[in-house]
Parts: sequence; C-alpha cells; structure tokens
Amino acid sequence: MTIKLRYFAWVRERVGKAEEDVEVPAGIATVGELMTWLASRGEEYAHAFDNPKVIRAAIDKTHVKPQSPIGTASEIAFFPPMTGG
Amino acid sequence: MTIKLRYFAWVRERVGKAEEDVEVPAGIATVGELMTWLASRGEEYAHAFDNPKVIRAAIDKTHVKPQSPIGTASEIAFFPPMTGG
Amino acid sequence: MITTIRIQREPFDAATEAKKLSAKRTDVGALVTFTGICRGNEGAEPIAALTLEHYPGMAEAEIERHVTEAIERWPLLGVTVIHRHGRIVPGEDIMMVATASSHREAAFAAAEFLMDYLKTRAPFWKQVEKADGKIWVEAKATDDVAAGRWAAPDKKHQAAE
Amino acid sequence: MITTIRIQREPFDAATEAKKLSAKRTDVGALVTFTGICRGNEGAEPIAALTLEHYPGMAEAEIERHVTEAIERWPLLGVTVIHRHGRIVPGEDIMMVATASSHREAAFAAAEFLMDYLKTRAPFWKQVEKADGKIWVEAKATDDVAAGRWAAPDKKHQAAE
Repeated sequence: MTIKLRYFAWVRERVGKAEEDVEVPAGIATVGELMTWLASRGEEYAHAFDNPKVIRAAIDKTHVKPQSPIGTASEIAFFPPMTGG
Repeated sequence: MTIKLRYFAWVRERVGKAEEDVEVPAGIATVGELMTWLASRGEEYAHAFDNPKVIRAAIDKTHVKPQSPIGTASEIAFFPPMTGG
Repeated sequence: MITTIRIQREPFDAATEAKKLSAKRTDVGALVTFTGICRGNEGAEPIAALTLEHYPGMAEAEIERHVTEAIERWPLLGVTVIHRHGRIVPGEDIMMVATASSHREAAFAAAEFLMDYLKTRAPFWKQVEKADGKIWVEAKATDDVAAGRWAAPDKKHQAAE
Repeated sequence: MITTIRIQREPFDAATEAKKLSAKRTDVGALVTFTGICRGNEGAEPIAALTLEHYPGMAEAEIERHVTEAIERWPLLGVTVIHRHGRIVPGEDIMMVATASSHREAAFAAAEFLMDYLKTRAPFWKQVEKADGKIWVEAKATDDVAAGRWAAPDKKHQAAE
C-alpha cells in the first residue's frame, strides 16, 4: 500500500524532506506502528521519531491518535504539537 | 442636615426633578430610612419609592446599601439598577 | 500602561482606539476589543433609538475603580473604556472595552470582567424608543450572575448577605 | 450568518474585517475582536521575526470545523478567522478572530473557544529567530487545559482516555 507521508516543522527538518510516497509493509495497522517502522528507516527518521509521544498525526487532514487504524489512508502527516494562534 | 439628593432614570421621572437640596430630619440614620421618609413626602415620592428594594443608592458617588449610614454625606443619589454597557 | 477612560456624547471609532494600545510597541501579543452596538430591536419590538442617561462623576469613578482592579488582577499592558451617553440610533456603537496583554488569557478575562461590571455597576441607564412610547430597559438578572463570578471568595460571602 | 475563513501570507486589517460583521445590519449588539500580535521577545529573549508554517488544506478544514461547532453552540450572527503564514516581524498582526452576536456572552464565549482550539488544534507551527538561531516554539500545556474546558461532558471522558 502506497501512502503519501507529509512532515511539518521540526519533524520535517529532522526527516529532511516535506513529503514522500512510502510503500507501507503489510502488518503495519496503526499510526503508532507506522511511526515505529519509520523510526527504523535510518538515522534521520530515528531522530525525528525517537519520542513518538510528542508527535501528532493526521490521516487525510484529520487529527488521529496513535492507536487509529491506517485503513485506506491516502495521506498521513506527522508534526509536533501545534503552536499557531 | 442639608443633603443634595439626585435622582436618575425613572426615579427622576417619577419624582419630577433631577436634584434638590433637602433638610433631612433628625433620626434618619440610614439610606433605607431616608427612602422611607422620602416616600412620605407626597404622591410623586410615594410613586418613586413605593418599592425601595429595586432602588439603588450612592453616597458621594459610591454605591451603598440601604443599611448604610448617611453619616456626613453631602450628596445622595437614587436610581434603578444600572443598564449600561 | 496606557489607560483611557472616556464618557462622551460623540461617536468614537473602536478600531482606532484599540489600535492605540498596540501601536509602536512590541510587548503586546494579544488585543481584545469588545464593541457594544445599538440593536434595532429590544425583545421582539423594533426601536427607533435609545437614550443613555448617566451620573456624571460617578460613572467615571466607577469605571476607573474597575479598570484599576483589572490592572491589579491581570498582567495588562493597556486598557481603554469608552462609553457614550445621549441618543444613539440602531447600528451605532454604544461603548467599547479594549484590553492589551502579552498573552490572550489576561486580555480576554479583563475584557469580560470589565464588561460584566460595567453592565451592573456603572451608573448608566438605557431608555428605548418604541412605537408605543419610551421605555426604561430593565436590568437582567443574568448580568448580576455574570458579575458575581468575578467576586473573590470572601467577597462572595459578603454579596450573599 | 457571515462566515469568513482566510489563511494568507499577506497582512490584514483586523478593524476593517471586524467591522464587516456589523455593517449595514441592526441585529448585532456585541462584537468581540481578538488580534494576535507578534511580540518582540519569546520568553526573555528578543526575536527578530517569527515564521509560521502550516498544513495547507488541513488548516482551513480544522478552522472551519471549529467555526461550525461555535455556530452550533452559540447564537452567532457572524464569525471571521484570519491566520497568516510565512515570516512576520514584531508588531505585525499574526491572526484574528471576530465574533458577532446579539448579546455579549455568546460573542465572548465563541471568540475564546475559537482561540483555544486554534492554539491547540489548527496545524500551524511557529519558529522564532533569536540571536543564536531559529527555534521552534514549544506548545504550552496551559493551552491544552484552556481547550479542555470547552469539551462536552461525554467528550471529556474520551479526552482523558
């Protein structure tokens, strides 16, 4: 399953890119599992996802929790807690 | 003791004047007693002060309660609950 | 600290007044402006205008007392209160409160505090012109409740006496 | 109901935008405007500017969702939310929320609700330029607490899970 991943703020800086298309391995069912798998993809990812508790996620532009299923997501975004306003 | 009395809004309309200097009889110690005495001064006063519970008072431009002593007040105002803002 | 308190017959421009609180400074992070506007109806009935009577001298003193209390309670950088008196037609601004602070919590809280107190403690009285005559607006019990929420615990007891 | 949601790089004029909510109508009695302004310091350190990154598409959707919720919860007559992105220097406006209603309670509550949610849920991230480099602003726990107070009782339980 190919999913577009998007990164914002310091997650983007650490990963080194703003977005990428990723082939998610079978067996990765939740957003949290996706983060764990991403952290294993290399030093920059390990750095970005070393503390998944502080990373927020959105599936198709809607906030989701780590335990949320990936389902048929076409776009998943990872970012730090928001600081707008 | 001569005190300047001021009336606002419908209290002013009922009394028929905005202010007057009044010689307050000895024995009138509180704002509430003053209202009772005023109510006895004629039909227009009786109408204005027939329900003293809804009338607010100020001594020298500071809110006071009916049980507040008149003391050395130089100006006492009577008016309905405020509706500004 | 910029403090402006004005009671006037003339219209004012709320935007211009609010902007003064943050102009030429970089410590203001939050600016809250409340504008009270004359509506075209009171209850279900249309009104032609309202007339605001006030107690000169006491009105200024009451507003100043509450502005001072707001400054003591919240870290404010500026406060503006302007209240008109006289005849005001629907669509015109009646009054405004603007509060400036580094952060939004203080600006919001102080603006609401000042509004609740102005409604219940500042000596102004509204009379509306309806088709069948001029009527004094009645005070709302909900305004007293709103003002009560700002009382300090020891003052609440006092107020209940 | 007038609803305006804009995310833009360009500056805006908060006063002009707010006035649109009450212009040419006589049912608005209360107009609350919040303006978030870029401060010249972050903590004790001076900053040269801040840069706001956002998630295009999601930012609009999140704001719209919360504006819709505000309209459902309070009797509003108009809502405006404008949020800038890109580089902003101290003294410039970052964002604004304006709410119009017949009465002040709804206008204040809706403006505070929208601000609390924008702070914690709208996908914007602030980076400040300090003397020793660019730093991402950290989210404040107090903002989460502020947003939590608006949760419905059944949602509070959910949030605590």
